Amino acid sequence: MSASFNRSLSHLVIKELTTMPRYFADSPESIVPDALAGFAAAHADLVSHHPDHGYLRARGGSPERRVGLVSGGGSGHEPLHAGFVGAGMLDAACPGRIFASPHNRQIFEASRAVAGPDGVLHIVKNYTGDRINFGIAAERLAHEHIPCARVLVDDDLATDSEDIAVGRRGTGATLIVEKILGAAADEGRGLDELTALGAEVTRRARSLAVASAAHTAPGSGSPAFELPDGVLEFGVGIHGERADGTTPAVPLTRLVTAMTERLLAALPDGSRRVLALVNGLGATTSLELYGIHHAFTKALEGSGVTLDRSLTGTFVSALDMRGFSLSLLATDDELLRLWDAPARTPAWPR
Amino acid sequence: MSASFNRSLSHLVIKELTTMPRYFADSPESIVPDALAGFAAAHADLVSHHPDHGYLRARGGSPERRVGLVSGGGSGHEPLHAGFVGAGMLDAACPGRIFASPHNRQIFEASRAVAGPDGVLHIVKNYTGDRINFGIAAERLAHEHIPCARVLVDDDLATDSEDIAVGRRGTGATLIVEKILGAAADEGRGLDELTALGAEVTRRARSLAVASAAHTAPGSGSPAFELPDGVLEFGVGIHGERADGTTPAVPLTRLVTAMTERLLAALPDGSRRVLALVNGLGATTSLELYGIHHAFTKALEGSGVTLDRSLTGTFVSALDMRGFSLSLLATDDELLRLWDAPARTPAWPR
Amino acid sequence: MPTTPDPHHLTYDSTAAWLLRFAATAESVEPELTALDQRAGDGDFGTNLTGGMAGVRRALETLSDAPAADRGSPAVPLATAARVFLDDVGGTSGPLFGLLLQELAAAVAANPATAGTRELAAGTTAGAAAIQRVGEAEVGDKTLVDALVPAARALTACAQDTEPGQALHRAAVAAHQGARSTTDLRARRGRASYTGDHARGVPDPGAMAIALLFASYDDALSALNHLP
Amino acid sequence: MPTTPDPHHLTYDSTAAWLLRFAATAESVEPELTALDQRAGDGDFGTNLTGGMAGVRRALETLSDAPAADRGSPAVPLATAARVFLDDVGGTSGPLFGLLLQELAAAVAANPATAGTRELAAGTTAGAAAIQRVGEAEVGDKTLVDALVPAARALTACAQDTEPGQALHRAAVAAHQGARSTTDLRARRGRASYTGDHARGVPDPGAMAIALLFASYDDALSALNHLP
Ligand SMILES: Nc1ncnc2c1ncn2[C@@H]1O[C@H](COP(=O)(O)OP(=O)(O)O)[C@@H](O)[C@H]1O
Ligand SMILES: Nc1ncnc2c1ncn2[C@@H]1O[C@H](COP(=O)(O)OP(=O)(O)O)[C@@H](O)[C@H]1O
Ligand SMILES: [Mg+2]
Ligand SMILES: [Mg+2]
Ligand SMILES: [Mg+2]
Ligand SMILES: [Mg+2]
Repeated sequence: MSASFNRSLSHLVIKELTTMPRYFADSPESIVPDALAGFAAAHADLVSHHPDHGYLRARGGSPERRVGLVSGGGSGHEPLHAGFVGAGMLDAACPGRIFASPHNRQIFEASRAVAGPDGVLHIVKNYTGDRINFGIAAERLAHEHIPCARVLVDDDLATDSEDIAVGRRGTGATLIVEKILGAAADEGRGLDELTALGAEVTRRARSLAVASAAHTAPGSGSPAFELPDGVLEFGVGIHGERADGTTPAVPLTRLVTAMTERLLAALPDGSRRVLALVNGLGATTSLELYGIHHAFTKALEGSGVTLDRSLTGTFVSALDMRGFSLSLLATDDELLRLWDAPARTPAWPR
Repeated sequence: MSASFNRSLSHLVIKELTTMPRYFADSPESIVPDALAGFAAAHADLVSHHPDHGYLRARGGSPERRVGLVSGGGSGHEPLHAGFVGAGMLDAACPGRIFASPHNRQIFEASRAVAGPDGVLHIVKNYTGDRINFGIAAERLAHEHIPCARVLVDDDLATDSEDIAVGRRGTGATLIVEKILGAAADEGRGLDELTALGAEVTRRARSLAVASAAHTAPGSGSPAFELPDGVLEFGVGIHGERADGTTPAVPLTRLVTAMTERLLAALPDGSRRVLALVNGLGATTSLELYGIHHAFTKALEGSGVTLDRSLTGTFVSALDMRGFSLSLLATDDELLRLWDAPARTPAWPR
Repeated sequence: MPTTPDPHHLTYDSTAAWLLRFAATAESVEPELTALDQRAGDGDFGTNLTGGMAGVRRALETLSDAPAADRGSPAVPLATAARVFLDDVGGTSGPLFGLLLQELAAAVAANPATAGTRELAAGTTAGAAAIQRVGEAEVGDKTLVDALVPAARALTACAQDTEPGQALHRAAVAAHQGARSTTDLRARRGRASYTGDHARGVPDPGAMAIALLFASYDDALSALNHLP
Repeated sequence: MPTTPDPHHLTYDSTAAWLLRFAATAESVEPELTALDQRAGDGDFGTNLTGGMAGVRRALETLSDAPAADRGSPAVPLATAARVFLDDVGGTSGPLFGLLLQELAAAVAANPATAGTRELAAGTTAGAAAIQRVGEAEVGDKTLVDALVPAARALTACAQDTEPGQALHRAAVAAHQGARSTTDLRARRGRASYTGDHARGVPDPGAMAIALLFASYDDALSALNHLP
């Protein structure tokens, strides 16, 4: 670089150092609001942002819809949920602060705004904060005589244990639920029918995740935890939390094969057809994700199940965690039809 | 996690440790071929993979096309180029090993396969290895009487200096060139016209990039370089190379404003309308990218130029580098029309 | 047209005064509540509650500027407080208090002219149910439910013609007893559950605040303010 | 139907023999070439070249199994070698050698029956041009261009009826001189350019190999094999 190039930077004086090394932001508090403002501007054709109430809403959508679909949760999981607001998927998304539940007011206002003649359906990942805040919003909606029901997504196999009273976490399968319910809502189905469908999709979906490096904590700029070389966190969630277990960093094919076996064993008995989701947790490269796709496909073939559909990319992330989750859905023709239905949202890849 | 969960992992014995801590792969050599196999399988409706010759080819596409569009370069920049093979963009992409130029044979075979009646156009990022290998392929094509021309993309402002004999590097604007030339090729334009258009787009496009953390070197599993806290590499390329300059980590708005001023000053005189690209270098979170979008939009407004179009996401990456590039294209109605034309590829977001 | 105050029926002024008295009480015990949440939680409960009640006071003052005739039903102050807690108060407890207030307001609003003990019992019972639906805590989990459920039971046990002040007095006594009973429990819900045995020996601040709410209808009950 | 060998014209057998002799020469000097690239580059030049020529030998052996009548024009061995270098040889030098061979093959193929010095001159000139188009090196940049350009000039300077062996001898001498002239240069192209002054005092291995290629037509020129 030439001297003149460096000179031209000299007006960036050191006086005003950011408090967040590594994170590109003005301040910790500005990350989410600035991202929402940028997101809404970048996708103004598809979504609108209600800064007073802090939710994103789809523009347009199917006139057949009788039920509004609302999801939300902590920020840091992008493109979930905001990226899936739009025609054929969510009517609204409520982002909280990073890894923190949205406020019940956001959810309440978003639900009021998008409720259809048959009310509103909440798609909630199973975390205490999300359950409480969506629950409070539901109580408020009941007082306004707006019918409201909930689909609780709890697909994470790593938290499937009698020791864990709060139940399995909600992770990658949330995307699958949002897509399928979006398509079903577009067919004009009622609240009860959609709620039952959501429960059925959730029953048929399981996920498992592994990480090779923690996310960068926005405040400190350092990794949220340190992993020794050659060790993977096995069974991570999507909040950068440590898993209870680690596993040696075996070659990918072995790792994916072991994960696939566990996932298949957890599907409803007799599941022979699946939809497979390979999901990056943030900093996992596209090369790796498609390598994982390759290994996952081989492992499924080896198990004799039919791979009906697949999707690979970064969809449900944990900031810049280095890791991935695998999800399987036991499919049938009806679920595939809904999965294949068109959708137009900022991040839906088709 | 329950004891039974950990027990079920016990068959992952430590014997077979991977040599690549952090990278999810079977071996360093398998990263690219496995990713290509997975990519081709995941997007079998849009692309086909020719494993013997190592290139990806679009399925289908416009019958009007008279010129095949071929690009390529080192792997590690995904979704570039493979993700932009498909209707309305590239006819073929040639991926090399990570950060290494593709072999001339890949390019030669891909070009032969997709050449139209008016021949083939190579879209080449300005790196010595890429220039040589595309050049050799072009010599071979000449021997087979296949017309071949080249568009050299050299948009990186950080390498714009008389001291740098090899010229500016090719970075983020490559995506813009590929999109616009794809749309123009679909209109049946000839080789000379497309070559001139590509040169014009390149003349009107400049980029600038900054990083807050290096990518993870696939071999060692450690960062390619260490940056002290509070310092940014200013003017990085897309190969994880260090920039010649650093800058204190000022708040984002200041950083983006300074970058915007430099970019605007480098556009052709009198440019008052722009297309803006915010591009993540790999591990930059979606929250940050949209925050950057927000700051970029404000800085452009402040400079009095009209923002005709924008695009924000991870498109031209450097493995899992933490950083971003900003690109500007001086637009006109014709370029916008081509930019807006439909495309269907694995990674084009519309 | 002002109505004659009837001690059997709630009025706009009596519910507003109740809430203002609760605001003052909360303010005065804020340090104690904070200390409790510091020992068993994250220390913000006192701020959450007093901040919320300060917002309620401001909202009621705005309402009071209107002529008395326009102030309407005794449900209005309760609904106003519910909105403040649901919309603007942080922590787990803020919106949960909002749910209780929302149910009290709804029960009173069903019979605005004759609302009394029956409506208070119905509203408190519905509030406890809503809080349990949402927060999934049972009695014994060391939360405000440990105070609210006995309070609802005490109100329901009152004869329908009991004066509201008398009924709320009984509710306060039951709630306070429930709150004190949390002292020796290990928390199973809420943030305090993460601190495990640390919470033993410390009564739950949310439960104490529930007792204070019922006690605040009647100034004479200030004895309860002496929190452990 | 075998044709009478005419020393003025290239034949299948003479170009094949030329390449096989170059393969043997390259093999014998591999350690020296490797040492040169170690001092000024990344040390793989010797392997790239000998690996490539071994591939050419295998390809020619396959061709030689065919009856003599089917072996065709003198361009065939050159085109075969070009394909091997273009397709399968690594490093910067591999495909660049392929370009030279491709141009030689094309020039010979234009007049297969009477190809001789004129075609060798045309092919070498075209090869140098292609390599310069692609690699953008000038004479003096310390690359194989420093040997190839003088070789092309020497060939062009020969009378058209010069025997190919004679002409290639002159090319070899010119190329060797060019290669030796790189010794004191600082590299400006290729990987060696990154090593800066380290390369001074070391002749460019690619340029040496070009000299060897021209020298290999004639066994008698083995003196050249004594690389510095
Ligand atoms: N699941 C729950 N159900 C009912 N009350 C709860 C629950 N979780 C916590 N609480 C109450 O909330 C109080 C703490 O409130 P606060 O400090 O505002 O919340 P936070 O724990 O989020 O900081 C506790 O003292 C308890 O009474
Ligand atoms: N731009 C260029 N033009 C012509 N010849 C070149 C160029 N760059 C390198 N070379 C030749 O390539 C030789 C090195 O070849 P090799 O070791 O195979 O390549 P690499 O440098 O890629 O390892 C050098 O000795 C030089 O003669
Ligand atoms: Mg607290
Ligand atoms: Mg708190
Ligand atoms: Mg070398
Ligand atoms: Mg090399």
